[in-house]
Amino acid sequence: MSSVDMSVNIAGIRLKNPVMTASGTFGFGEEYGEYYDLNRLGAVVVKGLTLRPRKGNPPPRTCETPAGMLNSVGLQNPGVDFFLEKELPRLLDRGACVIANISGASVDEYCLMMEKLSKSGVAAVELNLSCPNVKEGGIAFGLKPDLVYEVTRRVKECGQKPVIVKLSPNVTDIVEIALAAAEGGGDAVSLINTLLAMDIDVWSRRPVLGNTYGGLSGPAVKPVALRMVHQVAGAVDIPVIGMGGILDWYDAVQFILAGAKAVAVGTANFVNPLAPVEIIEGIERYLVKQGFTSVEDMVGALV
Amino acid sequence: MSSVDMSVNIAGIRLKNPVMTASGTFGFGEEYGEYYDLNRLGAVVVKGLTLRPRKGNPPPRTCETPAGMLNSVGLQNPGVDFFLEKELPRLLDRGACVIANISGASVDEYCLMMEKLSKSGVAAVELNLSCPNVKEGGIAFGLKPDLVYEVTRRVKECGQKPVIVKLSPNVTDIVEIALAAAEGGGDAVSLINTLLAMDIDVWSRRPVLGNTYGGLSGPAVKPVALRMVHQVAGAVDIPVIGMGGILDWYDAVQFILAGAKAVAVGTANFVNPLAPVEIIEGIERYLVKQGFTSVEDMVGALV
Amino acid sequence: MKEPKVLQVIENKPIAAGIYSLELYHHALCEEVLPGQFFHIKCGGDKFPLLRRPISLSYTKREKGAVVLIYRVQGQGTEFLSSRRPGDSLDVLGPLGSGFEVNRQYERVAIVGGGIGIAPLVELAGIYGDRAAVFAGYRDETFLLKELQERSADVRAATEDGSFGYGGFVTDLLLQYLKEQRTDMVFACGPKPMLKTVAKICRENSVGCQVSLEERMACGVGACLGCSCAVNERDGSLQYKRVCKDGPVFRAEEVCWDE
Amino acid sequence: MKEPKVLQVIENKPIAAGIYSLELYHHALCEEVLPGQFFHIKCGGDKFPLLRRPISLSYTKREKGAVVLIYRVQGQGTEFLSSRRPGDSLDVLGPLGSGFEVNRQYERVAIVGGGIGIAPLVELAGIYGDRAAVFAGYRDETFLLKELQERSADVRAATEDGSFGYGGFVTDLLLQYLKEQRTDMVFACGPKPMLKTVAKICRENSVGCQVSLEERMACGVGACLGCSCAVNERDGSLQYKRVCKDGPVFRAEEVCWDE
Ligand SMILES: Cc1cc2nc3c(=O)[nH]c(=O)nc-3n(C[C@H](O)[C@H](O)[C@H](O)COP(=O)(O)OP(=O)(O)OC[C@H]3O[C@@H](n4cnc5c(N)ncnc54)[C@H](O)[C@@H]3O)c2cc1C
Ligand SMILES: Cc1cc2nc3c(=O)[nH]c(=O)nc-3n(C[C@H](O)[C@H](O)[C@H](O)COP(=O)(O)OP(=O)(O)OC[C@H]3O[C@@H](n4cnc5c(N)ncnc54)[C@H](O)[C@@H]3O)c2cc1C
Ligand SMILES: Cc1cc2nc3c(=O)[nH]c(=O)nc-3n(C[C@H](O)[C@H](O)[C@H](O)COP(=O)(O)O)c2cc1C
Ligand SMILES: Cc1cc2nc3c(=O)[nH]c(=O)nc-3n(C[C@H](O)[C@H](O)[C@H](O)COP(=O)(O)O)c2cc1C
Ligand code: FES
Ligand code: FES
Repeated sequence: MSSVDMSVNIAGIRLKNPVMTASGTFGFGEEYGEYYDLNRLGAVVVKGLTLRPRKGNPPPRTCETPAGMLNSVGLQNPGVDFFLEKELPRLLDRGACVIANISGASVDEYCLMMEKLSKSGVAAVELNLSCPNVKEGGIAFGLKPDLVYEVTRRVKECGQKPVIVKLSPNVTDIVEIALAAAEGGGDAVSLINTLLAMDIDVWSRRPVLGNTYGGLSGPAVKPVALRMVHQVAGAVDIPVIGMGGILDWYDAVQFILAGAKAVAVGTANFVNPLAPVEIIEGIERYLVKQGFTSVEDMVGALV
Repeated sequence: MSSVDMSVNIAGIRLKNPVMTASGTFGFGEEYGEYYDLNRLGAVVVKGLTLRPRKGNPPPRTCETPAGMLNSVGLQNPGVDFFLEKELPRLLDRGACVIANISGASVDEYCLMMEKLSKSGVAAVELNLSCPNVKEGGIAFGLKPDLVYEVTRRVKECGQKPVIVKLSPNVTDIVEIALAAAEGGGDAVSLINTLLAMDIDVWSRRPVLGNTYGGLSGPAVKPVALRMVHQVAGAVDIPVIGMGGILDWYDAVQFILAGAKAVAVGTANFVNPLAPVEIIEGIERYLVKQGFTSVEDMVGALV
Repeated sequence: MKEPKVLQVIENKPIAAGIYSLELYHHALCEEVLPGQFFHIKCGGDKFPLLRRPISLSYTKREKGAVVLIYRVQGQGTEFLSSRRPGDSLDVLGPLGSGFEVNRQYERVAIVGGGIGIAPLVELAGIYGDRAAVFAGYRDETFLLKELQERSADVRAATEDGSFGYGGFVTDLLLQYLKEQRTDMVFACGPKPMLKTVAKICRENSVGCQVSLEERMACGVGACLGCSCAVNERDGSLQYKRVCKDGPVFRAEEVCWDE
Repeated sequence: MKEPKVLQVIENKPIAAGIYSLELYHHALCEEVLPGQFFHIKCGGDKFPLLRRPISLSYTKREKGAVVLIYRVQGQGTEFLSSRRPGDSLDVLGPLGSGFEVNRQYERVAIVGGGIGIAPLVELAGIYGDRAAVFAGYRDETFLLKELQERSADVRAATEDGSFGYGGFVTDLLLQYLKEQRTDMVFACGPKPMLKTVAKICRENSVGCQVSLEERMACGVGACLGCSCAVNERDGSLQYKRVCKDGPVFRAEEVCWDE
């Protein structure tokens, strides 16, 4: 079947195919690495890292919603040093192309993490800007274009790795934010992160999540994600990585047609651990059927 | 069963119960009025009106998405004059409490409509601010706090009817917008309108909607709507009308617990024409079971 | 007052590849429903699929008090339908829509169906009986031919692959027929390109034509304005009408075919 | 490599009001699974319900190569489960989680289950046999008593409404027992308040205790960090562990009961 070229060039790195995992839904690859070889993936985007280890939010941290789920994990992670020492070597040994996802409480924290990661074997760094910026009184970096510009520019100065800026969908104008990321020197943008949401149990009369609010992901958000990817891909010159509710190859192809050069699979892992590899195969079949010779030809190919 | 007081006071009007229909999902009450007496509802919010008749967007105008739907009706309506002459008298004859939903392309258009409606039997006017403001270069009124403030203030000056400001969820900070509505003199806020979204058919490689983008509604958006209602109810002093994905009484109760004094039923009408009346009954049963004596006691009653 | 009806499945069986015949029991409905009307059916659980699916009446079985719906399995909704077994029930709105305008004075009518669009024409064929020439176009496998032949002596089939009847488009047969036979009205249902050709043929041969259109629907009752199709107004302007309420049957002249 | 398994339903029948016994066929699984482990089951179509549902092993039937799961119908997912018929298949991940730490040297253990929490303890009861005193607490209707009695001679039931056995909480029975009988380990599963009481009783009587916890899960395999429970670290700090991977069985001492 491999008469089609599945590889894509993103932010200066060549991925063997356009399918990655979405940060936070794949841990450090250990669990799902028991289901298939991690080197079959375009890239593994690891759990969001912070400068120091974080405990995360109180339980319950997940709940199901119509065609979606909420999570309020709260960036529980062992910290970037532990990652570099223990997790990354294991991932690289398995031949995975690894992208580190980082969250900082200040621009300096982002820079410090970039410096550390620069000296490692990660292929790229993804900036999660949904984290509250402590210096700006708690507003998330990703919600203001000038903050997005600033953090991107500064991080680019601190290291050599390609930078993917991950956009929050909780904004009035996603294009403005994406443009700021591009202007700041971002090598690619990825979207969408989760939509801020909530669920309530009417019998206990309490929010279901221990943290009250959480992030909505899964098929429910796909139409919003597709729209944002379509808008952003039409506005920026850097590559777009699309995600949000991709369960199967059909969904993935929709994102690529909307203009995404690569896609990330998140919540779907929880439903079907084999989802990413099945999606790779499905995209390939679609390309053959539709007469495309490479996946890059299909990017943004709406008629 | 009626040992509980189901009535609520919103924007100076007394509704016999907290359940209304969501604008645009109920036409002018003619169709669903064949399924039950319209005077059983707290209020009927009619299809969005504009100053002049509008044809609306090219088809297809709807499509189904996971636990939701898109619509791009594009405000097709016969205009406010036709409404006042033909539709409103019919509705009032049936004993319905009628709320007019209006959209303008400029502040003046909103005012003109308010003037006309002021002299009529409508109980209140709901401002749909998702319409692009032609004078502001096409940006929707509802996306900027200063525009929301301005249009609310001006409309309040133009007529005596209570004003409900309907908020778009496609914003970074819904609280800021709600506060602007309150400051402008709005008597209540209603939320959420639809999330801007898109669907793509991978075989035709075309957007499914004739208009490319449309509004996402239905259960898929409920967690986002609940979060916004909870945020807004915690921040403004005027009543909040909650909507977005309410299919049954459970969903409605969630919104009331989150702080909504009334709820609106939209997409659910399409699934089950009897949804609004079944929801009224279900809320009443819940109140009795939980030992509340009135629905107003339950508003915001999270523990 | 109207209400959603809970109908019992009497029978639900495949009649061709991917095409099912669904028989539902409801005496009153069976008396009330008109050819060209449709039902709006909840196809699945609570929230997924969310919206109802429109399926036309194919024909009634008055002696049994049953309505028969013929549907093609297309996606989630019709997939669910096909899993229903006798004794199961379905939540149905309808009959909805305007139906065909039936004039019993017509001496000769032509009925033209393409693919699954043949299904909504069977009841109509029964009304006109031998006064109707029925044209049924298929890609390859035929279905409903027996039901049509029971209603009209003049049933002509076309298959695109030539495996049965005339090899080619059913509209070729219609064109031929209209040239030879004075006809009072043409009734058509099928894919849009076919309907467009039928409309053109009728216009050129000065025969009245009614077409049954499809559009994606939400409410099915006229409340949401989601199922619009463009029609030409007398004043030359374009207007959107509701397929579910103003249609699904429209006069071919009013339909704006280039939208 | 691991993979999702497609398991055939052998039997699926109610054993009490709203409680079902589901027998699934899988020879290898039956050899592999440990008491306290669970399966993560796709309960429904593609997108709704979306997430899998965790259900523990209740017991194995090695001669048939079957695993038996006992579940209470709670919502959409378990509702779907209860509609599965013999011959249907289920998409299952597992066995997952750590299971109970089984020490075959123990001379006397107590096994304490509350409500549906009795189900995950049946296989364990089989391992300790007559060395186990089994305490089964119910609100009213009893279930699984026969299965427990087949495994241990000492099964004591409590009902909150007093309709069967001891009238009151099952933890009263445990307390009584621990006072009279030297016990090496207590294994418990049930609602959190019950587990908290069991933990307290064990601490006060200096008996080791393992509890099986529940938490809302997404992945079920340890990747999402969604199912955390708070545990006390040696240094006195609080840490979140994954119920699905680090548990569901935890030592009672490490669980932070006040969270
Ligand atoms: C008035 C009317 C009468 C119809 N009568 C029949 C009939 O008698 N027999 C039959 O087989 N089909 C009929 N159809 C088409 C039928 O409604 C669709 O095939 C069906 O809705 C597909 O649903 P699905 O979930 O299986 O497919 P999906 O493709 O999964 O549907 C996704 C969405 O698209 C909509 N949709 C998909 N195809 C169509 C279509 N062709 N027309 C309208 N909406 C569509 C669905 O309603 C749904 O909202 C009719 C359509 C209309 C509008
Ligand atoms: C490790 C583990 C083992 C379990 N073993 C059993 C068992 O052997 N028998 C049994 O009857 N039940 C067991 N449960 C509980 C069972 O998972 C829930 O009852 C079930 O998920 C409810 O799903 P639902 O769709 O029917 O209910 P809903 O209430 O509609 O579920 C909504 C969401 O909440 C989650 N949820 C609801 N209740 C629970 C719960 N108690 N624990 C965790 N998540 C929950 C569901 O997984 C789902 O994501 C176990 C739970 C865990 C964590
Ligand atoms: C449990 C969970 C944890 C997540 N953690 C992170 C994270 O640490 N960093 C991040 O950038 N995004 C995180 N996300 C967001 C996902 O990477 C992704 O953007 C989002 O879930 C949308 O994709 P999906 O619908 O395919 O899941 C998380 C999502 C989930 C469901
Ligand atoms: C078909 C359709 C048409 C709508 N038209 C309008 C409108 O004219 N004016 C308006 O303010 N909101 C309109 N809405 C938004 C609804 O009033 C409501 O805010 C939204 O659908 C969320 O509620 P729901 O999920 O219950 O449908 C429309 C929604 C739908 C689905
Ligand atoms: S489907 Fe709602 S108006 Fe036709
Ligand atoms: S459910 Fe994902 S880590 Fe436990």
